[in-house]
Amino acid sequence: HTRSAKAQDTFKVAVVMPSASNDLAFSQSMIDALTAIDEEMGDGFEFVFQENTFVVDDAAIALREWAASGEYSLIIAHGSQYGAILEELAPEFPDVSFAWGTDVDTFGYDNVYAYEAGSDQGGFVNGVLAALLTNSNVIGVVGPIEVGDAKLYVDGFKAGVAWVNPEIAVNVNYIQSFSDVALASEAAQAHIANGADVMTGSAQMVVGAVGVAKETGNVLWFGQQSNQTELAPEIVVANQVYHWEVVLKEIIAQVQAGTLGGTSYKLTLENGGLVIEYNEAYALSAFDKFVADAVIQGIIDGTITYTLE
Amino acid sequence: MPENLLPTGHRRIEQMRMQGIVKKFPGVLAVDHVDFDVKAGEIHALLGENGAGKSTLMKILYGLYHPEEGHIYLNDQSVVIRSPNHAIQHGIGMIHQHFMLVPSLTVAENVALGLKSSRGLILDLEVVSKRIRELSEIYGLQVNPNSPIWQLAVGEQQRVEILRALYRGAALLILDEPTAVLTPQEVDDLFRILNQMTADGHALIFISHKLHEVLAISHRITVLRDGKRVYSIPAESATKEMLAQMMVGRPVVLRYDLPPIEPGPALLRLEGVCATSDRGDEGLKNVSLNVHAGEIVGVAGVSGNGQRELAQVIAGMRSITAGKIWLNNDDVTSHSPAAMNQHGLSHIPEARMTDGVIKNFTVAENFVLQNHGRKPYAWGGLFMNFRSITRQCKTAIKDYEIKTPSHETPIKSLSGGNIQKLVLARELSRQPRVLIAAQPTRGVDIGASEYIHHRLLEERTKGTAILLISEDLDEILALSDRIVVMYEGAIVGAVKRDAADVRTLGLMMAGSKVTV
Amino acid sequence: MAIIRHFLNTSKLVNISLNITLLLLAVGAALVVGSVMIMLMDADPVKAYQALYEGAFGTTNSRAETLVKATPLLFVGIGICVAFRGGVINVGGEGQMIIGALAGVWIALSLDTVPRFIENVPINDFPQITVVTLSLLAGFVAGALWGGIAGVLKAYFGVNEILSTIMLNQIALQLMNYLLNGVLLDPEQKDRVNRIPKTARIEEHAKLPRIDWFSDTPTRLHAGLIVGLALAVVVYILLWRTTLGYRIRAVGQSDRASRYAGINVKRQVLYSILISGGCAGLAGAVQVLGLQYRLQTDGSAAGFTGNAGFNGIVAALFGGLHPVGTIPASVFFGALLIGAQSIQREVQVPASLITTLNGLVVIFVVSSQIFIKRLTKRRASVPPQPTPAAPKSLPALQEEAAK
Amino acid sequence: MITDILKASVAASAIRLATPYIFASLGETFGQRSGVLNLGVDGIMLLGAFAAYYAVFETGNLLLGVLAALIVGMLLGLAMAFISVTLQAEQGISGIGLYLFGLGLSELLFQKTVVTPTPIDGFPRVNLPILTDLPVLGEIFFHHNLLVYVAFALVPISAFVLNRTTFGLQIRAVGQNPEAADAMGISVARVRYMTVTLGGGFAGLAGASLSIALLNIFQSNLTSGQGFIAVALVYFGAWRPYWVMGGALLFSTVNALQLQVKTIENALGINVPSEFAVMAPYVVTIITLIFASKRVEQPTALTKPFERGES
Ligand SMILES: Nc1ncnc2c1ncn2[C@@H]1O[C@H](COP(=O)(O)OP(=O)(O)OP(=O)(O)O)[C@@H](O)[C@H]1O
Ligand SMILES: Nc1ncnc2c1ncn2[C@@H]1O[C@H](COP(=O)(O)OP(=O)(O)OP(=O)(O)O)[C@@H](O)[C@H]1O
Ligand SMILES: [Mg+2]
Ligand SMILES: [Mg+2]
Repeated sequence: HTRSAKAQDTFKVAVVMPSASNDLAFSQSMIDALTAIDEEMGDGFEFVFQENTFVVDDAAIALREWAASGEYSLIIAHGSQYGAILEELAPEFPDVSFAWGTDVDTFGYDNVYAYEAGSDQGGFVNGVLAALLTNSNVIGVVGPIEVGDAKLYVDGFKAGVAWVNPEIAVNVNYIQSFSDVALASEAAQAHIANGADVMTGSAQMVVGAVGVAKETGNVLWFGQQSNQTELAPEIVVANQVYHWEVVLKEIIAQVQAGTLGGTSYKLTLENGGLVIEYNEAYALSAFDKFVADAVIQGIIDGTITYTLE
Repeated sequence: MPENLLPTGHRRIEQMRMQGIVKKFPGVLAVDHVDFDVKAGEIHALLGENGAGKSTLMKILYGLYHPEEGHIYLNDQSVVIRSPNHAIQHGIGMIHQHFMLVPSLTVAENVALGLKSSRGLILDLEVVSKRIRELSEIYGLQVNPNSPIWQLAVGEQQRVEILRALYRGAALLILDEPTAVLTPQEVDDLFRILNQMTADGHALIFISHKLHEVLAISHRITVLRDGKRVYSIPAESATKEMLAQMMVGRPVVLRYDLPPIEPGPALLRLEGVCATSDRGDEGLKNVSLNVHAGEIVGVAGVSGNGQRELAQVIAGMRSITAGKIWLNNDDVTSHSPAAMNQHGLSHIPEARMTDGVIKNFTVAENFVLQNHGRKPYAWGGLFMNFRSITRQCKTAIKDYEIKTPSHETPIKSLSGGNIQKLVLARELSRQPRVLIAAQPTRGVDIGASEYIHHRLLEERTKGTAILLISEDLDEILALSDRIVVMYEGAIVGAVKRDAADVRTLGLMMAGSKVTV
Repeated sequence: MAIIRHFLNTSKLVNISLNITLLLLAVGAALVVGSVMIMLMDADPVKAYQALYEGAFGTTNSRAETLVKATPLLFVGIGICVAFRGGVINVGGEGQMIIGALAGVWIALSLDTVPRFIENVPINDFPQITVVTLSLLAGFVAGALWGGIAGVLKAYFGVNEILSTIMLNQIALQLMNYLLNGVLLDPEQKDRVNRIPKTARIEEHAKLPRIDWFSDTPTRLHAGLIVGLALAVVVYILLWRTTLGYRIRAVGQSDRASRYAGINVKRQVLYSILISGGCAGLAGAVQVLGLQYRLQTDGSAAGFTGNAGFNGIVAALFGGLHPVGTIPASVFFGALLIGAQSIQREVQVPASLITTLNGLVVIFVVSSQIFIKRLTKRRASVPPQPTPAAPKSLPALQEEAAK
Repeated sequence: MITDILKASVAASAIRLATPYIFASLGETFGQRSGVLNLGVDGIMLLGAFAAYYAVFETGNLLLGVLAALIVGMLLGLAMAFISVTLQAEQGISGIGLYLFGLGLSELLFQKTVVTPTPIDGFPRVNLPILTDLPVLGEIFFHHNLLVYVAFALVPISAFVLNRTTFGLQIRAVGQNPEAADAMGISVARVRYMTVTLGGGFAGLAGASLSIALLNIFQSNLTSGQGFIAVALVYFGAWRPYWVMGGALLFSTVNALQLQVKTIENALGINVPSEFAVMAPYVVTIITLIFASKRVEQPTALTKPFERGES
């Protein structure tokens, strides 16, 4: 199998991902993207995936098998924890194209693409809206571990809040787990007990937090990574949703053109990889919506800048 | 009351017959076509060496084991006894040779165990305790219904077992080596009870290794050997010697004469030793004691009067609260067991099965329990030297006539008698200067007992200082140069061999100060 | 039947092969149940189990991966043999692996940055053997100490080890997350906002060499396996040929008898869990030096350990708590885990089905042990002793009785 | 003022967090008291959680949900009993097997039926006449849903059953000396079957308390290992229901505080790394036990299968 040969017949993609393909968060965002592409390209496209591969070393096995099989035009390691593996694997299969994220590092290999989400941007927008909507001037954030995509989003969110009103307290709670729903929900309870009336969070365990917000009724929620509106239509204001298909399409095009890697991509509001999806059911005041859209535009054309701590 | 009822209101068992009973265990024909029967108002004794099949036969009658062949008839009706529960329903009770009590539970709870409660699902311990008190009144068995079993001495636990059986109003009662742990007085009490029960119309089966007891209490005697019934005889026409011969297959010496020995220096010395017991009370009260080279000092006493604590204190297994201990004139007060071993102490522990050996270890491994780290059993204290372990162990097996398939057999599948021989072999092979022998022949058949006694006497002539702790007065009287009696943790009297007699000792053991 | 027993009494070989047959039967049964579920997922069981076999043994690479998966199970399992033989239920393998990995990678990395004490020796010229040995040693020691905490708690404070080790697993995890996001963080990541919690990559001279002499296609099989095999033998000798092993086993069997024998029970308890923890620590260090070349966390313990800390227990018990028996057991279990994933890849059934399947296999296999027990029990018991002739004097005595 | 609110909310949060542990640990206590270690609690919790969730998801009937969890839990307990009592399987491993089975199957069924996490209406807060409106006490004790109260009610009940009933006596006897119990005509197997099955039911309820009372949602690995902590807490509580509850409350209180620390530290201006905050409950539990340092003998027969003639 040569590169050119691959380029013609159906474009086959294999993905390994850390959590369940229906986690309403990181992993699902990738599945949604691939499904979208599949619908577009139809027969020209196929994908297989291995989900729940939270054991990092297990991903190595999958990636290796796929690479060795030579059947796949693109092999994706969807999770920053898989970087070390690709770093070892890629050089062994120089004519197989890999992509991984979220990170920027291609290790200087010409068969590795890196992709990341500028989730701080959507975080900033969510933050601005949150700041406009809070009455108590206390905002709660529930995060998993203080690194990677989650940290980027949270820092962006804080910046957004501060941009509106530095006085507002943003209480961030990293519960050191992606799966502990019970702890996430109690973290939310704690925020509310401390007066928070707006909350957000990142990763799949936040469903617990959303539940709490929903129960209390008067606490608003901002979604992240995928659209969480259906979890609590009454209180979700807006979600930052990842559309990996934007970068994936570019990567696919590149591979089909014969370039196997070397570039690093980023989802942004500008390239449409990041989209703020409002909850239609929530009555967002015209003014707030106007400000939000303005901020989005500002970030896109660079008139609004901010620094992350 | 109607003819066929016992005072307890339960139905009598006029007659129980076991016919052609066969029980195989892997590799062992434990019971081999045995006929056995007992009538109401009768005590039928069952004799035999360790492993002869007595317990097994009885466990079959109690529904614990199921026979390969044979039938059981109660009042001439064939019955199949599926489980202990079933046996109890048929009015069969059993007092097991290895106690069947739950240590963490109280006496009352142990008695109530498995019984219907007068309050349905909810325990009625008060009711049970009350009834227990009544029974202990009637039969003169003192126990406190509320004390947990683990706090009781072996003898007291035995009483609980008996009480429980009485409580359940068994019509046929099996007693598997019930006297092994009792003092003469206790034995007399027991016999009084047993006679009372037979008079009431109970049927009793009595297992013991002590021939004089068997002769004293039973109406009929049956002897088992290697699972076969070799002999059945009315008690009055039997004698000790002939029974002994029946069991062992050779004449057995039942009395020893000690060659007079000039006792050497005191190798073991205790001065004002005090210690707390498991019960948390004063286990030892200011005990002072000397044992000289070439001397056997017997410690007599009702079980639970500090003998256990005494042995443990000397062995370094129990810390002392006051006093001093010397081995060979070295002050070894509150030394570790290891240190005591170093100072030439050997100890045959009371609880052979739990302290003396490691059940799942092989005979050979058990043989080097203390010395596994020393020459010749180890190189540089690091690596085991199995060749020499095997060699030494095999010699011991031969010298001490230990019945075992090989030195690699897990010791748990040896009979208690043989386990005890191994412990003895191990302890003596360490050439002790001082030897503590606690209950050395409890539950061991006369053949083995005789053997063990001879070995102890040999040690005596070798000049070892021997402390013999036993609840078997005959044993004490047979072997000791001097006898001290313990009561409530204190030594209440000391008697020279020739001055000693069962009656006075018995009185001292009961607490009354007697000076001889 | 009688014949079988006869053999069981005499030949161990038959016994072992029986063991294996039974194992396969049990696995078979589990897979049959599993195939029903696979069909409910409207997938083809036959294809699935082909994938399982192929994934575990089909190619050179898959065989290698099976061994790679088995390696940490082997290390942990060997340690479990010591702990359980010593009467200590060590369920702290996860934590001990993590701590071992932290120590191992820390030494491996810092040996690049130590100041030169010998003149004209370029820093990275530490010989590989030195660096690897030191790093592995560090892993062992660290794991041992971490286990030692539970040991001290049990021996001297009467804190049950199941409780303490479960808790210590969580503590170790948080410690790792903290260090990988702090002092051990890859310098390249330090100034990134969305930094990934991972250490720097270890140098060539700190890597466990790959084993590639058996095939031309490169695999991930590494020298850790050989270390593990060696360790199995060493620990076997330790347990059954040394006085320390004797004492550990004695205490595990009966602390009362051990105390009577003058053995310091508390110390043996401590030793057994120290060794056990050390083996788990080694497992952690080996994973880093042999496979991943840097330590990285996704916030969960399993992310790094792959649950080897628990699966190692299963392997050890399948291996009869015997270090050498643990070798095939680990390979078997490793193969299962590898094969299961390939089912998911090839047949695209949900990962959860695979987890379920693993559970079933474990349950079926462990349940099948009883049959082995039943049959081998006969070997333990006492052979028949010949009945000596009835006593000569019997007739005489009977006459006497008759009078 | 702010501080009392904190205290109240922390206490309330602790009570909520403790609920699943209390269910699961009490159940495990029964099993262990009779000599059976069930390490599969977490697996049973997960399947119980799903069963309850699914029942409510389909019917909206909460009691049906509880029933489903109870039944599923007891069935799994029964299976565990069969494996560990009848088949005499090594209890440690079979527990791990059961855990994997529950972890996998619960998620599998979820993916086949509900697909994505969907909130349901779980047990509402029970409003008690005056009590609920009491200033601080009200928030701490009377702001909870039914299952929370059930969990705490089960503590004295369990203690009573273990210590004051014939069944309890049989359980204790079987766990301490099966031979003796057997000789007294008690069926060791029967008792163990009952305790382990009961324990399974409790574990099922523990799961339900998460999925239809506290979180009102299901997700893969919803328990995230709580079942193992529950087992640890049984040791902490030395097989006594009240002490087990104490352990659960201690653990949960520190956990609740830990979450607060993160939020009030801004006020205080100090900085506790969240890793250490999260560590706290585990550390405190161990340390407490060091100082409690009660050397309670565990049930002698724990993890030991019983067979007549074994010696
Ligand atoms: N549970 C068992 N498993 C295997 N063999 C057994 C078992 N119980 C007894 N045996 C065998 O049956 C034979 C008879 O044992 P039994 O307990 O009846 O002897 P015994 O007469 O009671 O001995 P002792 O006088 O020491 O009580 C023994 O030799 C032993 O080998
Ligand atoms: N599980 C077993 N396997 C093999 N033999 C056994 C087993 N249990 C008991 N035995 C045998 O049963 C016989 C009697 O058992 P028991 O426990 O009564 O020993 P014992 O000789 O009565 O001890 P003691 O002398 O203390 O009364 C012994 O010969 C022992 O070997
Ligand atoms: Mg017997
Ligand atoms: Mg006996």
